[in-house]
Amino acid sequence: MGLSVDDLGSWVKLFADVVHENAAMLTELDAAIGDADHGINMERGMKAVAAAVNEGSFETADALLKKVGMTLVSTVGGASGPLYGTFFLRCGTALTSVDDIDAAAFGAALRAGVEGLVARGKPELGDKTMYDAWAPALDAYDAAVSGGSSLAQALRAAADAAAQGRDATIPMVARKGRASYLGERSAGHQDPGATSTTLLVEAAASTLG
Amino acid sequence: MGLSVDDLGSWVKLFADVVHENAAMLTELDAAIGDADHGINMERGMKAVAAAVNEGSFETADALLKKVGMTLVSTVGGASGPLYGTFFLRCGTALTSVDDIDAAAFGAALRAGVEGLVARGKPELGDKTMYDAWAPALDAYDAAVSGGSSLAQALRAAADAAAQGRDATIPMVARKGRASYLGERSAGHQDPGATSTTLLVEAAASTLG
Amino acid sequence: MKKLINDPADVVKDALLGIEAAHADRVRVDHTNKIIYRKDAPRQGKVGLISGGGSGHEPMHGGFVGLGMLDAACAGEVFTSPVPDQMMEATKGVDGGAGVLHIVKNYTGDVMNFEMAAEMAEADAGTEVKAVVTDDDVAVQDSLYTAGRRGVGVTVLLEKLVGAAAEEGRSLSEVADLAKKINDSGRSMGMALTSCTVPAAGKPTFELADNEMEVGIGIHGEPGRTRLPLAPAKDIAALLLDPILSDLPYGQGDSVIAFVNGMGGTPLIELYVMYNEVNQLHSKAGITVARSLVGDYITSLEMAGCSVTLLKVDDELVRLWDAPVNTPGLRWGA
Amino acid sequence: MKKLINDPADVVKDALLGIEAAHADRVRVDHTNKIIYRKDAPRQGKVGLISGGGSGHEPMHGGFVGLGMLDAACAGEVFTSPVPDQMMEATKGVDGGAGVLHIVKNYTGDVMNFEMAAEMAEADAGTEVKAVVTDDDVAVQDSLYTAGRRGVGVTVLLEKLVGAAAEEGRSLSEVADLAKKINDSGRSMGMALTSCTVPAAGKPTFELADNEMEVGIGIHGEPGRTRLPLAPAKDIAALLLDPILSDLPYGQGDSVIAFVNGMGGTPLIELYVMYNEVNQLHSKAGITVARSLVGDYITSLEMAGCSVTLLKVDDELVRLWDAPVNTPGLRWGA
Ligand SMILES: Nc1ncnc2c1ncn2[C@@H]1O[C@H](COP(=O)(O)OP(=O)(O)O)[C@@H](O)[C@H]1O
Ligand SMILES: Nc1ncnc2c1ncn2[C@@H]1O[C@H](COP(=O)(O)OP(=O)(O)O)[C@@H](O)[C@H]1O
Ligand SMILES: [Mg+2]
Ligand SMILES: [Mg+2]
Ligand SMILES: [Mg+2]
Ligand SMILES: [Mg+2]
Repeated sequence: MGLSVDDLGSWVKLFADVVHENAAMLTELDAAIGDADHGINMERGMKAVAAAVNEGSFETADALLKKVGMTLVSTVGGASGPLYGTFFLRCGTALTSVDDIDAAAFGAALRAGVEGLVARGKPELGDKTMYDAWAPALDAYDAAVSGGSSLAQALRAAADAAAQGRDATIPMVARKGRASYLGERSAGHQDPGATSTTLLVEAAASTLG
Repeated sequence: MGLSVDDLGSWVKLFADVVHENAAMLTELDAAIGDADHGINMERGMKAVAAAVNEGSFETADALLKKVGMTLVSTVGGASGPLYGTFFLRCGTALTSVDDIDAAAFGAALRAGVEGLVARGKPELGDKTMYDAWAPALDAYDAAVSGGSSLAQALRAAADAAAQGRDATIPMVARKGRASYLGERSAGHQDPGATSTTLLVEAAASTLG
Repeated sequence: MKKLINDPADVVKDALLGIEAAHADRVRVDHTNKIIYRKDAPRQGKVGLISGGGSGHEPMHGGFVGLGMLDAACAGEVFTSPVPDQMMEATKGVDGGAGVLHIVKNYTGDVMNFEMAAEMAEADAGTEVKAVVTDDDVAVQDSLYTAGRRGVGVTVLLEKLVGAAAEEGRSLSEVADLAKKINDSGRSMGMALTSCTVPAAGKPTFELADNEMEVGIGIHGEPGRTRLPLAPAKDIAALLLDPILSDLPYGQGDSVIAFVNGMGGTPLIELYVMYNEVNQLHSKAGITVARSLVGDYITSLEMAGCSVTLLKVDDELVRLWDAPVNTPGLRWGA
Repeated sequence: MKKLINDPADVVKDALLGIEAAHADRVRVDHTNKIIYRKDAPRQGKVGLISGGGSGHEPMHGGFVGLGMLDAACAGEVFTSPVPDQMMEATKGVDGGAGVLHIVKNYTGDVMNFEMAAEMAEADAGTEVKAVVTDDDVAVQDSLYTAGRRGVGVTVLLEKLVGAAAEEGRSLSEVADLAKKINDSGRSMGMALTSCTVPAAGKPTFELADNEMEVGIGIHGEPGRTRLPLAPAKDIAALLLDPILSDLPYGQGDSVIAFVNGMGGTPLIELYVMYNEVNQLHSKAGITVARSLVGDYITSLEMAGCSVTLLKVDDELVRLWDAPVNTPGLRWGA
């Protein structure tokens, strides 16, 4: 039996806690190459998400994740709002009427979510955005699953790959988002969004297994 | 034979030099209890005075001193412009058609100048203004002269008394000028105007003897 | 952090209460959605103009709501684009049947949130929405593969000019085309003497030494393109104007609106010193200044610094500029 | 010292060039005497209104020259009263045969220089001159034996209101009486979050720790009456308003113009936060706000902080407030 609505709920709630703990760090990173609000934005959004998840009762995974997405869209603003919001909305849609959320189904949902994010922001690999954490994470996840790994093992592989992708943003010269305004000066700094994305995948690895 | 036009000219020019050297100090004092411009104001004015004195040739003492007064009125502004300007204007007027400027005549001129200053600014003793340096200086001067001292000795006595009057302004709570806005907080600071006045009397003592 | 605020989390809320109290004659405020409406919105038959963006740029945008300018402005958190819900609500609230123009500054967040809002508004209320995206900041190299240039000073001039056109009863497509033309005719560049502090962050976004300045900054306290030694106003004027002049380009015989903008912490006396320097460079370049604007109009909290914007104008734009405007931040002829 | 200037000695000169270039449609500048004239001065048969003072308070006074406000403003060095020669020249320059009113802020230097100017102008050109001295700052204890209270925020409101009265063609004595009445009906109080730097001095006039504020400051970067721990906007509003309300006093049923002024370095978003707090205190006190003004109008270079001014008004004053004004710093109805 695959992931339950509660499993996904605890994933999202853990992410809310982790964002809260790391908000200052995320804002610091954004101060260096952006406008010093990524942690503030994500914290505002995930606080609202945690409240919505705690209050509402959700029959299905897609209802839960769509609620998460809508809440982020409605509370975050900035670049991360539509991006994280779209990610969860599409994740949810992909799980509509999937009753057994196994490793394959969850992987497909993650990929659908990231495709939504890419459709919104048009990031490409190497642009120094959250996508540079997502892309390797998805690939590692799929490779693990097709290699016969469990959901837990696949998520662990994804989290490690996300972290590598995050670190790889450091030398990059940004081509998307605010950091792109800095040109060469954006090199040498870790991308805030790739950092929060890594926290999200980490949270999945430690709750969904 | 008493003071010549050239004597008075060198007094004024020395004061210009001394003000230039002490401008920063005077502005510092004004920063503490005023608006940080007394040195700037006096330097601007005395620079113009020195130029006027060097360019123009003056037949009489009153012509010279009136020119000094007019120049200060026209270039200084603030409180010190009208006050120093009026002082020199009245000094000059008092010397009109005095051909032998001896100790008595010069003392009378100084007193006339200070009376003009008092008529403008209405300072009283203890208000923490330049008048707190002028008043004791004039009294010491007159006492010395009636005691038979020479002009040089009288000016020396006046300079010492001015310095004491200047120091006496430190504990005073200002009742006139910007420093009065500070109320009790003005105590413990030396009055800028009393300080520049002391420099003026000092300059007289070291040139007119 | 030294600011005249209460809880940093309440800055936007408190400021909106203040704007409402101070300007109740011209605007009303929807505090739930953080929207400042022109008091008499929606105006039947008039194209509705809305803008919005992060807070901290006052008077932009809320201060530009009123006759001859915007019908509504959405206030986001400090330096953070508003959310689609706000923009959708505002779009519906100003729709007088002639459609609505979204005036969007080119920042990834603003663009994506306005896009989502337009999709929602069209699906939801069937309101016809067009958008203009301003991107006038020459400090940023433009390219197909990047986020492109930032929208800065031209946004203010555009809101005034397009506002006058909408007031004349022009159609949505006419107004949108004019907006596009204006954006294409304007260029800006900014610099900072100090950083600024996002209230919720509590400390300056970047540090600058006493002898340094940031050149090529935006309006979000971001560091600029380059850090240079502090220079006299005359040199700063050239540093800002040269890349502007060569970019469009502007030259001999062109007529412009010249706009010297303060970033929030620079006093007016310094802006006039800058305007004098900029103006002398115009004369040198043979550019005629048809109209000028000097002051704090698009700011970055308490940042000290300034930006220069040049907008090439023809007689029609000058006429629209002179048309009556009555907003808290910009007012004449009414 | 970080400023957008050239040689510190040239700040006033350069700013006057900038004002002239930016506002040539409304003002002309006599650079020799550092006087900003209304373009069409002198107006025959109209009482001439002149003011002046140290520079560094922009837009006051030069920014208030124009229709419905001042006929001329004399610019002194930064924070230093102009000299009598300037005021005498301006007095002659605006004399349209109906006499001239000098609007003087109560600072020893300003008062003495304007007195000398009036004596000279009357002797020289026989121009009839009256003076009003503003002294609305409740931070200063008033007394016969002191320099008295400072002229601050009320000066701005007075220049607007008296300007409208002069525009109506009232006589010099009527205008002077009105000015006196206005000064007697207004009170102000200010505070600072930071000091400011006189360009020629090169360093801040005073030092404030990050957790301190100065309360009871004037407009020359002078330290205030007391230094207090930094407080929320709500408490600062009470700190400024309470001494004002109890001084005149103002109370239940009074109608006022409420003016929240920025000292130069404080961004508009914070002034709106302050206005909201002040406005709530008005409601509590049962005071009706007939009109409001929020922004940087009488500044102290780049000082961060604000001042609050209340002016008790009747229907006539409200009518004069609403009358057209067209100056670089204040404009409506024209
Ligand atoms: N076009 C884009 N595609 C994908 N991610 C993006 C894009 N633009 C920005 N981002 C991500 O958003 C992050 C910044 O988010 P945030 O600071 O909350 O928004 P804002 O930049 O509006 O202040 C960046 O670190 C980057 O990872
Ligand atoms: N009413 C007054 N009578 C006499 N001297 C005064 C008076 N007011 C101020 N002063 C003197 O003027 C000095 C300040 O001069 P200055 O700083 O140049 O002018 P301002 O105060 O206009 O900036 C004070 O230190 C004080 O000695
Ligand atoms: Mg950001
Ligand atoms: Mg002084
Ligand atoms: Mg942001
Ligand atoms: Mg002074």
